Amino acid sequence: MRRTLSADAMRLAIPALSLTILLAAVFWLQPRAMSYVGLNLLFNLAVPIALATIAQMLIMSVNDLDLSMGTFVSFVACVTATFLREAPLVGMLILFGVVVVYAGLGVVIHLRNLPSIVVSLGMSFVWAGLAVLLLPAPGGQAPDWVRALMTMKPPVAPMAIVASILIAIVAHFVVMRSSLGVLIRGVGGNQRSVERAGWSVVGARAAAYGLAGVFAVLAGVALVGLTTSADANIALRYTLLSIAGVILGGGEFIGGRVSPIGAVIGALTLTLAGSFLSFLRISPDWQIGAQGAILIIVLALRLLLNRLEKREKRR
Amino acid sequence: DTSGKKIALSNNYAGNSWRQAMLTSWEKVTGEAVKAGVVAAADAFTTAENQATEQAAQIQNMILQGYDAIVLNAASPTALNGAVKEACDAGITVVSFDGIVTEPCAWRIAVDFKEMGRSQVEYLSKKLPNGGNLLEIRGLAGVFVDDEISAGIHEGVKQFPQFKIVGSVHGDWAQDVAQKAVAGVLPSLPEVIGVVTQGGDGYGAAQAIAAAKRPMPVIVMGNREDELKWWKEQKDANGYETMSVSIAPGVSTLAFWVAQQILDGKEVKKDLVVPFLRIDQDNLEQNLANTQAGGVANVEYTQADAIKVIESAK
Amino acid sequence: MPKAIIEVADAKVSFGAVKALDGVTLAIAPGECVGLVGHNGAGKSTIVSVINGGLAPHQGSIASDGEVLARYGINAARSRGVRCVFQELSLCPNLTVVENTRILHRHLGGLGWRRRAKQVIEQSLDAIFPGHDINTDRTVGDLSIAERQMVEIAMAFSDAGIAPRLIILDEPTSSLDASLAEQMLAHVRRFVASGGSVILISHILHEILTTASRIVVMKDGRIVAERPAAAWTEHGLVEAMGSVVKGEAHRRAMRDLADAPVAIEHVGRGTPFRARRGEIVGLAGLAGHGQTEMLMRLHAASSADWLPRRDPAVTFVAGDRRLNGIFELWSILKNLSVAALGDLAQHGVVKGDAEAERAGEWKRRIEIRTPDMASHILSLSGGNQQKVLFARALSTRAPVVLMDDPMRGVDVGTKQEVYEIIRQEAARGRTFVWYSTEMEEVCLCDRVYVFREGAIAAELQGDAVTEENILAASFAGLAA
Amino acid sequence: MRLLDRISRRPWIWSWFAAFLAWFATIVTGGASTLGLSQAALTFAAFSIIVGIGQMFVITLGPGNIDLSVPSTMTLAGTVALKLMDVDNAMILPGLMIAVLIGIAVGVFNYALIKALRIPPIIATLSMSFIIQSAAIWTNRGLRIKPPSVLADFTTATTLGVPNVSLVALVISVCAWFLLEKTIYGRWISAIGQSMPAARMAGIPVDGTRFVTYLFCAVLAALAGYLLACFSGGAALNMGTEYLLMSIAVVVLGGTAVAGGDSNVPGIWGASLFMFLVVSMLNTYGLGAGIRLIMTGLIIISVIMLAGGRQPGAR
Ligand SMILES: Nc1ncnc2c1ncn2[C@@H]1O[C@H](COP(=O)(O)OP(=O)(O)OP(=O)(O)O)[C@@H](O)[C@H]1O
Ligand SMILES: Nc1ncnc2c1ncn2[C@@H]1O[C@H](COP(=O)(O)OP(=O)(O)OP(=O)(O)O)[C@@H](O)[C@H]1O
Ligand SMILES: [Mg+2]
Ligand SMILES: [Mg+2]
Repeated sequence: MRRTLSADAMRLAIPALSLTILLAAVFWLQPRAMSYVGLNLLFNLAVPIALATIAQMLIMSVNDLDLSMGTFVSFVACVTATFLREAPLVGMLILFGVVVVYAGLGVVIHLRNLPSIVVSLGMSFVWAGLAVLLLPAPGGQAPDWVRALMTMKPPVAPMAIVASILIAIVAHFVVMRSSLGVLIRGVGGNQRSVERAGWSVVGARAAAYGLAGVFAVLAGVALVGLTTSADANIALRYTLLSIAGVILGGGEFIGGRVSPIGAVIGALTLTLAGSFLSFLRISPDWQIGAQGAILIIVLALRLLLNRLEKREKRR
Repeated sequence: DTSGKKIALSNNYAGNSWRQAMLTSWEKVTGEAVKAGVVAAADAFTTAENQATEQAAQIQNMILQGYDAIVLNAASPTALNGAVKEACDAGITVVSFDGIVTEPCAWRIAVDFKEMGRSQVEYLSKKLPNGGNLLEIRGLAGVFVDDEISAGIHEGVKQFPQFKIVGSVHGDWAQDVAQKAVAGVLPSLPEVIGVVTQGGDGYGAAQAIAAAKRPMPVIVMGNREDELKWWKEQKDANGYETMSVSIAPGVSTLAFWVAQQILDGKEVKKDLVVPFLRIDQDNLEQNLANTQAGGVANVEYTQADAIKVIESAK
Repeated sequence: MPKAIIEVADAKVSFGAVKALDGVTLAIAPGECVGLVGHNGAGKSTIVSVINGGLAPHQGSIASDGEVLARYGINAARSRGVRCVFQELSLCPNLTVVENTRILHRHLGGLGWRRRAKQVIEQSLDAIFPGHDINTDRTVGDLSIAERQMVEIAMAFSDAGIAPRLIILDEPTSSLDASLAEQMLAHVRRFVASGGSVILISHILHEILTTASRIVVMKDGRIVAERPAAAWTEHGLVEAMGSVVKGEAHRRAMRDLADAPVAIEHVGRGTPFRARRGEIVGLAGLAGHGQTEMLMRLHAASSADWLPRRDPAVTFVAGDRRLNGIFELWSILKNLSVAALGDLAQHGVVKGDAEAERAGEWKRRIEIRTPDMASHILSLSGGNQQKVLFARALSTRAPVVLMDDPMRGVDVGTKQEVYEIIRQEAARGRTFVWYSTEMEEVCLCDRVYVFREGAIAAELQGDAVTEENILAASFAGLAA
Repeated sequence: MRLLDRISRRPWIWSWFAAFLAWFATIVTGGASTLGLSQAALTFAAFSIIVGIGQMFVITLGPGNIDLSVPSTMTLAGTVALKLMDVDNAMILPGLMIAVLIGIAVGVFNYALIKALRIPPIIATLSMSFIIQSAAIWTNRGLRIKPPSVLADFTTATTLGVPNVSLVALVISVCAWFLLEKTIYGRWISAIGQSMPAARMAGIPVDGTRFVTYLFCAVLAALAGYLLACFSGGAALNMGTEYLLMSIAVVVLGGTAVAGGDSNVPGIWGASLFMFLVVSMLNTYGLGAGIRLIMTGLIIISVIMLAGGRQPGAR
């Protein structure tokens, strides 16, 4: 038997390597980052991104795409900074309700055979509108327990790292190890065969969307915990960031090929790439462009590592 | 003595002429200051997208980089509070301007946006004492500045009840968006005698109204060169009268000097106010001449100006 | 006689104007293997779908163990031990073999399911294909097509709580080489001997004749003949299916092609590959030993990726039609014409009438069973889809035709016609490079390269092209 | 009845229907002037149509294919062209040339990233868009230069009551329709969109076709930027922003399959008109931003619900 790295392991090895390289570069540019506080500053804003990325990954694992991730997280942030603080019960109820709405979207998309891109595009307007209604101007305040949670200082490793690892483990267990995860990915891989085995594909899709809703809600709550207050546009960027994170982490748009650990690493990489650039001090005109360049470099790195891996395999 | 100190500018957006003018002024004024040895460095940083989260990360990086002061034009008055608090805790002076932050440990150089909105209606009440219908062009929904100016305008309308706002559209502070939104509502609006704006959208509104072949109402301008030029053309052709008001992009340089003064150990009040820059019928030509083609009417500040502002706040 | 496991009475199914099933009555008793044969589009897959619970017949009834079932569906079928191997890949390519097992067995859940699923599938694989080397933790997409088919077969026979009683095999051996196919058929015989039932669908008649206990022939949605296997001969079967009986497939007269110019070649590891003008070159060997890769390489080397070629150098007939054959959104017509658009267009604009004419010509020539070439490609039965792919390739002007086991699912009658067309085209100077898992087809070639472990291991020519020689070359070295 | 049934199968009919409803409602209940509203709708829809057609070609290439560099390409083409023309009527043609050249350059770079570095199109074009945006900032730092008078007059004028820009859009649409429906190129992109491996094996020059498509999309975006800058009296750095979501929305609302392989030109018109009219309608009713956003979203979802649930394979 030929010895080969399993596809899953490869899917992971490459993002992990690019993260390591980038981290080394950051440490070299800014040795101060190599500390408990430094690591926390580098990574704490990656936590909500990682959660949103996992949510996007769940949707992508059933061959769909969610263009409303950013506005949804913004909306959740607004709810967290208002209702969840002032009337925790109502806040919880709302958050529970929107998770149900997410699951419902999965059902509708499946039953009516709708393109998820359009439905989520429409929903992005709806979430944005609700957020603007809730907070016409920025404001609100994070519930104390959320703030406390996000600014916790655990021993050994900073909160940002602990949280990222926790998210990766939980998501890995749910998506890669549990029966439900297998079913969801099965729908992404070959819907017909899942149907032929007697499963309810609607149920699987609803579960995927519902789970995505849960992770996205967590992203919004975590974000408010970090920023202390919310506004209606706070997380618009998360739509593209989450998609980029999944791809960086080795996921694919169709076919149910995803990797939760990779997705978390992808989110960390994206965050780190931004920091790397600020440490480089580029002319203001080209700072925006440099963000594009770094994305390209990281992905090109992926290609390079992929090539090396292949050569290794051939030998 | 601040010659060893490093100051950073944290900017959340570079996508319009106002922000570009702001960055240019910063570069010009701080460049000279660095050359003169007043401070060791004054670097400008812009995020790729106009997002509070990204700016928060940027501020955190500045903490790591060891800056002594951060001058900040914030994407959100509240969403950066977490990062600003972290900076303060690390002993960094934070001075916010234009887009200010509410975190108490930071300094604020604010413009009274509410007053800016109210004064537009006040001006119209003098020009059009009989009142009439107004069209309001707003900025980006959910953003602090938009909410403030709009609140001021509505306050003004309450104060001068002869005016009535018959239409309100969001122009996102972008001229093409404003043009599109105005063109969309115009067909269903009654006669409009005045347009109240937030800056950067007056010319778009004028074009949409001209395209619909309606009588030109009094459009309050926002200090952009193209707006002033259009106003001048109209003025020469038919004596068109209006006013123009906005915050000067050079306020970034004021914030720079304030930060420098704080680092120098001066006692500075947490809340400072700068006047907005207003252009009227009589000083139009003069202002137009001083404005770069395609740019924004601007004022840059010196160290002396900053000291004056600080003193007067005491 | 014991009660039938499944009994379908007078089932009728139609898709629009097409009567896929026109009153079919079929009962499967425990302990028998029913062979189901028929031309492409006869309705075999459709009756399979009915028995499997995936398709409710528009008329007719289904009974099981003597009771008539009003509500019969996938889950009812599965709980009665009905399992199915579909010919098209019906595993999830992104999941591992173990995870696919989990999907198939709904009751395998709970803590530690991975271990249990692994046990279940490995037991079954070991029983059917002793000596296989499939790692069940590998992702299915990484397996070769033959390995995937093996997994699917093992999956159907596996037992995780509900024992399989009736297993439907819809062309299970189409991607397996002779030795694997024999292993599978042996297992079917064992399974039937121990009281299980099997429905075996295949276009390879000797498989049916040697394995089935009863053979049912379908034609145009009806059962036209039904007899114990011992009462059938290959000849009789072909006749019953309505195909014109031709003589045994035979190699054409030996031609001396040594002087013909080389049409395509590839020099790599092992013996270099070379095909001459007008030659039919076979690629043989055990499945998954690099034959398809060789075809892909030949195709990539002589086709353009950036600019269209005025004169195409090669054309390709896909075997894995879902993956690299058909365009699912298109009509039959567009699917057929896509490779030859250059000839059917003027200044880049496609001439509609020329296209329709060309398509009509091939519909007649290769007998594509459809009322209308403008209907959807997926409305064709699997074999007919394959014919469209054939017509697509042959209708180009390319001098070299690469074929990747192209007869998968094609019925006997059509095969003979296609062989004839290939012969004619070769005589006119076309070169064919033909990978096949069926020995009979390999033996039709002028020259054969036998593959082992990704490289050419032997070259056989003329009278040396025999089953024994090919098998010997395939296994040489492995035994050592 | 049969006719109605046939028509309701057309994927584009629903966007037209929705556009008509919004138009009708604005006029009847909002009291808008018919001519004024129609002209405004045609004018502003024209820009969405031009970018939308480019985006449609790219989306037809299959899942994952999308061009996010559209807005920044518009900006760069607009700013550079206006700077070059510098209010001089004699420079109109060179200005157009430079805009097209910019489009070509962007297309080349986009496809180079996708092909040579194997970067998924979403990320490749996103990265590219940052770089282009920087280039736009660098070239003239956001100064607004007026267009030459002839061009300004042309873009704002009407011919026989029909806005000139919409006539330009019509010409482009007819060309696009012809390309898609009648030519080999149209067949090729549809084939690639359904299955890239199958297209390769059918002898289609896959890379060439995809390259031309990305080129085409970028050139159309550049052209739209050029026209928009002239129409609105000068290029602004943020002028393309809203065309990012817009270009995707009009394509998918217009009935083009998100999964690729099936495109639809008339639908783009319906969807573009609809997207403008629905905002006008809600603006006319004087609703607040929040409600307006929610309504827009719900209307988009309703349209897709009506249009969805088509049986596959209607072609
Ligand atoms: N979904 C469908 N829509 C329209 N026609 C269909 C559909 N499915 C099957 N048919 C038609 O029904 C008939 C029977 O098809 P079926 O797949 O059962 O044939 P088959 O005997 O399995 O043929 P093969 O040997 O090629 O697999 C064919 O004429 C086919 O074209
Ligand atoms: N997406 C689809 N839409 C309509 N009909 C379909 C679709 N997929 C499959 N079919 C039809 O369902 C029937 C059975 O499917 P499938 O081709 O997978 O099984 P099969 O007959 O065992 O394969 P083969 O015919 O290659 O032996 C076929 O007649 C096919 O035409
Ligand atoms: Mg079949
Ligand atoms: Mg079949």
